[in-house]
Amino acid sequence: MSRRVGLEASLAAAEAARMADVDVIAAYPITPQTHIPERLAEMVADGELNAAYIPVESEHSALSACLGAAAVGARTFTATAGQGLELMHEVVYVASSMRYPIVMTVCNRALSAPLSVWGDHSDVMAVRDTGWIQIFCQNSQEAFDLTLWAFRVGEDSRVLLPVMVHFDGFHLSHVTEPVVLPEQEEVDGFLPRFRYPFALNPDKPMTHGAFGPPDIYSEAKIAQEVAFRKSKDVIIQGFKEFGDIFGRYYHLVESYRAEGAKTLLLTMGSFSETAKIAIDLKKSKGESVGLISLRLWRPFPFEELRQAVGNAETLIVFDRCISFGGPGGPVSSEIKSALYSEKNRPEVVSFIGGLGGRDMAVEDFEYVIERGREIVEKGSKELFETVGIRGKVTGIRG
Amino acid sequence: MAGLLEIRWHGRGGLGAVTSAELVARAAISEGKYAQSFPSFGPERRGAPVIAFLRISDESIRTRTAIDEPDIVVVLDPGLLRVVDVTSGLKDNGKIIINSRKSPAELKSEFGYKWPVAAVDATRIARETIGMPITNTAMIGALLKVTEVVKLDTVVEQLDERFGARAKGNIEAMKRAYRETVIKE
Amino acid sequence: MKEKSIKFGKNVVTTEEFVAEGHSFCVGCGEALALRLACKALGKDVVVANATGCIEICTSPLPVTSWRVPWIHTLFENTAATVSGIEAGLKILMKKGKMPEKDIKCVAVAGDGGTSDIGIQALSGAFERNHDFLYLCFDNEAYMNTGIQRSSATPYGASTTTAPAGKLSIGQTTWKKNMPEIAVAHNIPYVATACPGYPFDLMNKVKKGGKVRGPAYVHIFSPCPTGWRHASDLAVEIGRLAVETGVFPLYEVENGRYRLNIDRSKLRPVEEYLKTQGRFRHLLDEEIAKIQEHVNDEYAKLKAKVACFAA
Amino acid sequence: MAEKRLKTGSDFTWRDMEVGNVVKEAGNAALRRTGDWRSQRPVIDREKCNKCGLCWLYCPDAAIKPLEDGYYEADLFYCKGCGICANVCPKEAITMIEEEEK
Repeated sequence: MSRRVGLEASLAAAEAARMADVDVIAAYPITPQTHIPERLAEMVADGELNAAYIPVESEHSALSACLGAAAVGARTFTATAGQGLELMHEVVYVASSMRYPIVMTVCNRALSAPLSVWGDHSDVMAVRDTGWIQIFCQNSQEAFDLTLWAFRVGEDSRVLLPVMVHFDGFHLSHVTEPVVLPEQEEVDGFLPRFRYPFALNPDKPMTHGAFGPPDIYSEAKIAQEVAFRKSKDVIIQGFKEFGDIFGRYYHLVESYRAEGAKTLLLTMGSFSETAKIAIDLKKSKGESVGLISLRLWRPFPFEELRQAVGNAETLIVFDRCISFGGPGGPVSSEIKSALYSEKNRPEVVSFIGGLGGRDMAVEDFEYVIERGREIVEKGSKELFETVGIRGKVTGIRG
Repeated sequence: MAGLLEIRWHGRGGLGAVTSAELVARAAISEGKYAQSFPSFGPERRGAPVIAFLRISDESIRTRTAIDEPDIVVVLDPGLLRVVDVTSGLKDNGKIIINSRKSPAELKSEFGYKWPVAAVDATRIARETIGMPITNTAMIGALLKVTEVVKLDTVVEQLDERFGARAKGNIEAMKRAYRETVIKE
Repeated sequence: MKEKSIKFGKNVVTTEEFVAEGHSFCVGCGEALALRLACKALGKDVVVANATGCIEICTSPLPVTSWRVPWIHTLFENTAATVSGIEAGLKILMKKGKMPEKDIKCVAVAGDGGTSDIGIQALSGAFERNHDFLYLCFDNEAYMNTGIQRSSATPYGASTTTAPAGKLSIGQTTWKKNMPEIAVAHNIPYVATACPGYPFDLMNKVKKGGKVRGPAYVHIFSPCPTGWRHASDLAVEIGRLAVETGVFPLYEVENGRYRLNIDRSKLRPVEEYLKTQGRFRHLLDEEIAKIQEHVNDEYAKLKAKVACFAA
Repeated sequence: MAEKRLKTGSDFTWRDMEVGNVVKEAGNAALRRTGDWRSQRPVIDREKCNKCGLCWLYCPDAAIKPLEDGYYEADLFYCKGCGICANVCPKEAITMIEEEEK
């Protein structure tokens, strides 16, 4: 019988790794991720989890150790945040191109400078093109569910790719809230043992990581791109299987009261829940507005986004990151390009806020919706506008 | 949102304010309610003032922000009253629960609080039950005396689970504070 | 403000505070005391490069700073590389006449994790390239700023949040990485260990390290009430106990030659040191005996090295 | 004279930020009161005190101040009440008293 408990998103992710019977954990502590390696180390120290816990000396080594563990066929897990994700940046590319299904929780955190241990999505955007499957959680239940799902999808022989499970630093990582924990049998029914077909072993010697001369590098990368995009089928299948067993069904793009809405707000991560309250308030005043939030960030859900957008006239995208000197909000630019060739595509308006741990209250989202509509009605030359930042910003031209 | 109670806990680094909020949240959830607890986000330093937040409701809680207008404020250390405005944003029908040797009446006159005040000498209770001036479990008892957000016994289960062998003293601290808390409307 | 000082026997200590009062170190922090003393020894003609960690977080929250000397923080793992750039930059600017000649000491400040884990590669590089800088490692024996996770400097048997004492574990299962010896292995002119329980020894060594032309390394014991689970008034007492029990010997290595600064005829039992701290509370007698044996062995090795250089 | 109050983030709009977030006013964190962290405070008994100054030397917060007459005193704006001064005083002239509710 599953049981309902109060659990922090970080501890829920650690619990999922435990129920997945992970073999190797290599992690370096970094705020706000520390409760994950701490809980896993405690489980190993008390015999609750039979795994090798490698207390590496930096994040660069954390992921590097994970490469080795995955290469010999061990189920491998790590977690990091902000600067840690940056420090392991070059290793992130290697993990995906060597097709090691490592699962990594990222407690999303702002990037230096200035130093900020608080939450935003700038670390996510820095690893956008690294070829990892990337998925967003909105609450602690999802932090548990999507970690299990990540092992299932990443380790599938048709995929064999690493997965990042993103959840907001502090706003989720440090929040205790209800989580339904399943029985071990249910988890074992969903998640088969990891069988890695190319495990390094003297019985069957193989070479991993040979270098790529010019006459073959391109083919290697295109093969990776094709496999990465094809993984979407298994991603969808994984959601279905998960829902059939655990009763919670996830979608690449989540819609909330968006049916036929003239105006749509788009968010990612835990702030989507606060945004839902703003949507309810607007709906109660008879306004035609709804919410869509990207659950799957990579590979980008182009088709599902277009379906979710439908024939909305206005699409307001809320970004928690700045793309300096570029398209303003990185998510808004992806949305614009995804809808570029649509005949009746909506006007896309870009807002940036929630940087470095700044809260977004319900009123802030109501403002974003109202101002977003006003921008479309009256027109504006600004590339993006800000919310919750002291001092008006103007003259930012796209 | 109907039935939503928002509580702000004021303590000091190392005094366990975050733990009290979490224990009550877990108790509420185990009673089938919805709850959410989290610390004021940032590095905690032993001795420095810290804040923890707790929401309890009959419906799922979707707000992902700090609590600016609490229904109840719980103050784990009387020294904070001169240092931090513990009543900032406190709702008109709010309540204040303070660890203090003084009576609610004295506290109300000294600080001019217009809200009902509950007080209990949690420091003394903590010293006599767990041998340390850690007042977080005692102040849970004080909170439950003011509003029965969860049953005492449910919190006892959480204390057993969290403190194991050291649970006895903490349970005693909570129950004594529950008995000795006095309220002045 | 005339340079004022206070005399302690032959030791003269400036009353100038280079890290301002009102910082946000924990109550009773041994590292804050060690930093205060080290800065007094160095004076104002310095540029400090500081790794991410307690010292950095407690002294530099925008928009204010506790630092009264030039100070820079960039990242966690690159302090020695950053200070290499500062040292080379100042030197070439003076050489090319682009700035006036001035004796400015480049100082790197980092914790144990920032030095012997994530920052060791950058440090080894800076030593090998023979940059003229003083590296101060403030060793509180775990990642305290992020919440007491184990580092390679965490002592054997200590319980931390990522090497916790548990049913199957005594906590840290590896012996403390000997960072001073790693520095010595780089054949740099000056290496020393220091402890705030011996303030004048600490200040003399920092001053001496500061005067060295080339790399110098001072490894400073920094008792941490929060992470070691000890009372907030014991940092100095525990610092002295660590030296008197041989857990943290005070010595210098000048151009490879060892010298012991505090040599007690008989070491106090290590148990006297361990029992002052909650992080060791779970240790059984046989584990304490094992630690005692290890301390005796390491102390003997150090004495042997000192002996072979005794003029 | 610069306004004598500890500056906080909310005093700044984005226009007020210094280039590269440089803090040009060295030591401006000295305006931060940490005395409210205390749960106890040191009291120096001048009968026993021999003006040796070790309480000043060993204070992690530089909160012990030398006085004109050679004695020392805790600056309660800063003192966090850790008790190190009482611990190191060779004459046991310093006792820590509970920060009673005033």
